[in-house]
Amino acid sequence: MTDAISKTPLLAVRDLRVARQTETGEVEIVTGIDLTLNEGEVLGIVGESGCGKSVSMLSLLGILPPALRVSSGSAVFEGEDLFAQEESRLAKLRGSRIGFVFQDPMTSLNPVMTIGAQLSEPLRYHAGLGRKEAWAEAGRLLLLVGIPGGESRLSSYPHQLSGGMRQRVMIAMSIACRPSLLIADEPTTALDVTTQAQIVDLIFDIRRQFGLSVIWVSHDLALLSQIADRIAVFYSGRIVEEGTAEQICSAPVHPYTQALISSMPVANRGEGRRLKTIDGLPPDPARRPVGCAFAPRCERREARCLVAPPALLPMDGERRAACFVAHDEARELVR
Amino acid sequence: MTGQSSMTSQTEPDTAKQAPAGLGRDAWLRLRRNRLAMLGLVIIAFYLCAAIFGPWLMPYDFAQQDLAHVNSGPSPIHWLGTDNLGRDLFARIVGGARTALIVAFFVTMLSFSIGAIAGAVSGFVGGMTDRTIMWLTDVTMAVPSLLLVVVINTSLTPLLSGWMEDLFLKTGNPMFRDTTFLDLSLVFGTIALIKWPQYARLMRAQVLSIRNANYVTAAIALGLPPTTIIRSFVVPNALGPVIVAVSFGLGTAMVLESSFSFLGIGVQPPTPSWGRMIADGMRVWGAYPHLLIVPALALAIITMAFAFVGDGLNDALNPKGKK
Amino acid sequence: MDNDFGNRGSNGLLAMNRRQSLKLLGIGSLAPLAGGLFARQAFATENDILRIIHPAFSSDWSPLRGGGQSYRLNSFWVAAPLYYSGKGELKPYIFAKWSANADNTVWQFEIAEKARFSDGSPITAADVKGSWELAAMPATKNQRIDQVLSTVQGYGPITGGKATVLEGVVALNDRTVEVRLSAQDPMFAAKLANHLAPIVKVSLARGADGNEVPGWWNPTDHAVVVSGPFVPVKMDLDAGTFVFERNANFSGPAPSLRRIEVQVIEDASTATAALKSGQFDVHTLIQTTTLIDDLGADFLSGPLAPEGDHFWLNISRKPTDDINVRKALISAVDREQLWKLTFPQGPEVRATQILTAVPGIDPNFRELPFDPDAARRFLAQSSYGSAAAFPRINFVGISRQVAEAAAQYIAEQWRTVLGVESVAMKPQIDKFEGPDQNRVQIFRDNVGTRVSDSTTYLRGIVHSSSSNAKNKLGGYKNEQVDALLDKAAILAAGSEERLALARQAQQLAVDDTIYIPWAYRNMPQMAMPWVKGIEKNMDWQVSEPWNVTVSRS
Amino acid sequence: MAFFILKRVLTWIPSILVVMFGIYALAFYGAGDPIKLMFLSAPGDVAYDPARIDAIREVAGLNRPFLAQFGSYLWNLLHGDLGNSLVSGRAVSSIIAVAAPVSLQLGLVTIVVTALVGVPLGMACAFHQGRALDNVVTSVALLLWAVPAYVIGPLMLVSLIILRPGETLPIGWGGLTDPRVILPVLVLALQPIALIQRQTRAAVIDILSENFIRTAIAKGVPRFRIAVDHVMRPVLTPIVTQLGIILITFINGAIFVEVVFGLPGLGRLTISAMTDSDYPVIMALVLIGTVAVLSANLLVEVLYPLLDPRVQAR
Repeated sequence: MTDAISKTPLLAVRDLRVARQTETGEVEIVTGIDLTLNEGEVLGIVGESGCGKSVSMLSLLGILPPALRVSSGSAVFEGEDLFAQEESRLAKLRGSRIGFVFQDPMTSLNPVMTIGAQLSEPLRYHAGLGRKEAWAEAGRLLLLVGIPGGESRLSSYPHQLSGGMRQRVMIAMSIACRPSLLIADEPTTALDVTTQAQIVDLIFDIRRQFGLSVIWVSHDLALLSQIADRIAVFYSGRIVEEGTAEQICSAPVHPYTQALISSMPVANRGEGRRLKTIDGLPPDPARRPVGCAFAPRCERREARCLVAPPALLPMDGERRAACFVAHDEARELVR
Repeated sequence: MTGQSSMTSQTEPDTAKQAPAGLGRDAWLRLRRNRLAMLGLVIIAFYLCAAIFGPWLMPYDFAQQDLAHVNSGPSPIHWLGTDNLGRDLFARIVGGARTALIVAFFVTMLSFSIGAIAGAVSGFVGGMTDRTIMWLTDVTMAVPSLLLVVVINTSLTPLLSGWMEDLFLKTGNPMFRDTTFLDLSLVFGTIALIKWPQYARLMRAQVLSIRNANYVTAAIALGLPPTTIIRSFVVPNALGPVIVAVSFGLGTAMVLESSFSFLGIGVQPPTPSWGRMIADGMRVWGAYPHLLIVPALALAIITMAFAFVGDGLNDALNPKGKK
Repeated sequence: MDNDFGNRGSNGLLAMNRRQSLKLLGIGSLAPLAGGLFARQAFATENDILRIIHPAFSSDWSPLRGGGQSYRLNSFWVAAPLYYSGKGELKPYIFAKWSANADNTVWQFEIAEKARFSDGSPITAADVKGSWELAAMPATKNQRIDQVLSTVQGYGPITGGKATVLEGVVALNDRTVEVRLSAQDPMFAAKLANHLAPIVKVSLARGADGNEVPGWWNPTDHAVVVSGPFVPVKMDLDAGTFVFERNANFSGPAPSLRRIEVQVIEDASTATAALKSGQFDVHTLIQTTTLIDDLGADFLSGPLAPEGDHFWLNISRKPTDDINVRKALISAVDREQLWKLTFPQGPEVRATQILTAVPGIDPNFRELPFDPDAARRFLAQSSYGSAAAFPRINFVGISRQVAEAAAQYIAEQWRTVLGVESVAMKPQIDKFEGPDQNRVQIFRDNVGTRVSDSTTYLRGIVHSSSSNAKNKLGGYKNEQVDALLDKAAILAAGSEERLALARQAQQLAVDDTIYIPWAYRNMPQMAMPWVKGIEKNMDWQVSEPWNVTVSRS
Repeated sequence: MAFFILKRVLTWIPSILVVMFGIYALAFYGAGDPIKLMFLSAPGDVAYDPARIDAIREVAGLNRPFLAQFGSYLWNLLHGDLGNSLVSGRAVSSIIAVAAPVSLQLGLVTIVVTALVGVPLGMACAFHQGRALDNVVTSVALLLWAVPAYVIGPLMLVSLIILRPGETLPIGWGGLTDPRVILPVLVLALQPIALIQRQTRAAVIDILSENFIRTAIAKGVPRFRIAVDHVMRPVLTPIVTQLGIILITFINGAIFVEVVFGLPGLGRLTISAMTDSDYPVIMALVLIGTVAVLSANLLVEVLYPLLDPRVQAR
């Protein structure tokens, strides 16, 4: 996995900022994100609700809700800056080079179109297949994602399938044109536990088969620790810590990551122990504190934390963190 | 929570912090941001003030005839001009506003109470009662409304007017010979007859959906008393669609009243009604266009205002994505 | 998500959709409009076609109806026994000569030698007798047949549905009709000078049961034979278009028009605009308060007609059963103002007495003057004392805009002078209080005569046997009035004594305060200036339709 | 399906019977005697003679008690006989046979025009939500919705006469190929267009916020195809459910429009039957109107499963 670093990254996001238009002016909800995804890598993104992780992903495809816009930054994917592309070019990339799996398979499929018609769409618009060829290919795709019956299920409507089946259809749709990047935005959240495991397995099967790179957004750090190569932790529109899955899970340096991990129910941690919770709520993007956004909730808060936000600085190896205390500790360690 | 819903909570920072009782405030905040709806509210408030206080503030009574100025255009004495009997058009428009708003208000109240009771009974009791009431709504809604109104009005006016007069002769109460009272009660009755099924169906649907809603089941499971359940859960949740329906209903009731009075059914002169004023204006519009334009505009503006508010309420009470 | 989808890309979709929707809009609206442009027709400028606007879709055009909207066109296509010219002279038509015995109970009429139906067959005495019988039979629903035939022997049985033969009418031979009357009637011949009982071809119009054949007058599925100067050739009741063409066999003077086209346009504004633009020449009856502004005074010009439009007070209803209330109600209304307000530019003339446009008008007529103080005094003297005890006062017949204005002016005067608060108005007479009309106090209605005679005029209005006295006046009966009119009725037409008796009866009746006079009618031509010879008579008919000419430039 | 429709149609019978009984009773007891009306509504010197009027009533068969008349009316109705007009004596069925096709054609064209103009307008507005096009179109639609047809109709007619003197007046009926049909259809369609535009706009805005639209964009479906494949069809469902309401709007509007433009349809027949208290005709109109509305509702029920596969077809 470490050998991937030397290659040109598949996706390089630099200083991504997303702003929301409000009556009183613009509010930044993503405040400068740097991300790198190497080919064949699985990047996990974790964070609380509203931390800007989904918005960042949507912005890559240019499908932000109208009130939101990318205010600055670049996202170089396969050599082109996604934010500088025309809509028509983006439309070509979407679904062909970048696949996207959304969290809610119940509502993400058009209820009045057959599965086949919906599966055929990317094939027809990107691969240029005719109606019949697309239909046949769609049948093969269904088999590929483990829906028995294949072509015979194509004329079903979404409501005739279970949640797990629908998510399989979503996956089939996103990989129909053999993209190089798959963005999975909490693909298992809405599913029950056994189905979750099946879907995770399915995505990894497919990743192996096609050599996909994956960005997996989740709030479930435990899940990410098992499937991701690297993990980026989001808090209030920023990355607060980033590193390999092992680094993040076993030796987190940022107090927020630490708190996240200690709030995780882990089977072998022993019974009867109360889980730790993080007091307080994440800040309102419009009223972020001047200093570190996590400072108000931080147990290791110091005076400087309230003055200016810490930068995301490299720590040991691939790890980066944004915390004055952690920086000091790292420096001490080096010294 | 998910990325999607997180955006909702960011859009509405207040929502998360509001207690359930804040639903109304929350909706009001959303409504206040809707400029058209606010414009509509301002217009309605203006009309309302005009209808309530106008007749006292006007220098003229709507029936008063200034025979020195007949069919005159707008002038300092008569701001909007006068009609063929020298009556001040402004005073008549204001008087018409009173008629229209009285009709809108009472008709909606009447048809809503009939409809709400019928619908609630239908929804709660179910079975044969439900089927009978729903069948009645079907039957009422199947008859073309204008036809129904004309038949009812031509046939009931004589009977009702006779009864009222007998009542006057017996009691001496001048209310029973008041023509406006008679006309208005007929208009209320007939329009309410057309409109109650809509409310009944809405109410029934609300009752059914709430009866099966999880939060009500939960409340029952918690052993909350029925009155609390109704006050805290059923009413606030049923209120949204009902308020929207009523606000649209107010507008359509007014339009109905004016089309009936255009046809000569409804409030009789000299009590002013916009529909009748439009009908009179139509006949002379070539020579005195203001007699047509002014009442037509008065009607159009308030109708639009009600539609704006209805739309705004719809958006405010049923925000998109609030599933 | 609180709103719709991706903002960055939405422009592409929008542009596409705008183009698409514009295209759709364009096809939707422009194509038919373009079609309309090409279909544009220049309208005929021929001067032998008369284009008439008719205001109502009447479904019954039977010329035997004796009324209705379609009545106003009758003289174009059916001939009457006699007719009044526009100047009020009695003229021969189907009947060339007429005479009566000494006491005016038996009349003989001779049919003109060349009188022909449009199929060339001669008009016979049997046709005359049959036409009158048809008009009198209940199934025909003739509205005014009693004005023509009520004194004929056997009228009662036939009009009551008990007989199919009018025994007082006898065909002496093919060309001579003898009429036997049950009472002396010096005016009988004059009563025939209208289209209330016109002459039709009985073999066509009368079925085996003696009743009228439904739709015999409609040329849609068979040729129609008529007696008038024009023949209906096309009659689309549903579309409201009717076409008449010149009757080649017409026995009178040859008509100068070749064709008459009738189009129904109900909306008065549209009709006014259509007349103004020159697309039509004549209207059968249009009444708006701005007509003179719109079409000029000439449009409504015409001779004064023996017809008045008034507000009749019902003497058997509360509170108008009290003569002092009636006096109060009348004195409170400024009749001069009432007329000025409703007919500021004419053509109606302010009314005082009942009689107008007939011989025998009373120069010394006295009416109750406008006097608010007197009105209040009358009210105080009445059994009611004040208007607070009045039941609602109901006006009916408030069917036109001017009538509405008049009624509202009257109501406002009563409100300010007498404190009458509750007045209701309804357009139709029977739509008010049910079939018995037992609560209506004021009837707005026009009254008149088709005979140029003051006694006949008054007998139809204030004589206790008249429909007006029985119904609208609530059974009004003044023995003296009845006696005077009965006495006058058998005197020679036009005699001074007859006129004097009528004047006396009128004053007596008016002193009973039974009406609020409003306006005398004229017979408006309702024709654009380029139409000549379209003068109308007391019967609302173009008196000499063969003289109508059109000279569009 | 055929069985379902038949079953549905059979359930109409009691509804129709109740409606007809009610209307007949109202007309019989309240609207007044059509014969008296015929005389009393005529101005001036009519021969209002009770004996004569009774004779006429007897000829017309109107002197029997209410139930006898209603009974024989129903009996005749069962045999397909709608009776004769009291005013003209023509068979009501033949009157209807002339009027119904006019209204039907007018209605169909109006619905087509409404759909062709209203749906794209509503969609365009939804896509432009909050921008100039949306604001202008939505306000104009509201205005049209707010100004009644009885004002717009005559105004258009008169402006046409003023603007294009010499044009044949668009009054009367010459079938759908006759250009005279344009103006009435336009006037008649205005309010339904406004209605549909609002409905479509609201429905599209709703649908655009659905997740499946985001999915479609994310898989790179071109915008135009999204509008056609993903938006149009779900939008049809709420619109089709409004068919009944649109039909009623149309029936009410047609009454004014047909009178103004002199179209020999059912609307104009309604007005003339009303003023004449011609109740055989009124009854026939009520029957037709009721059946039309019921059929529209049935049509919606039949179409619904076709439009939305989630609804089970019966």
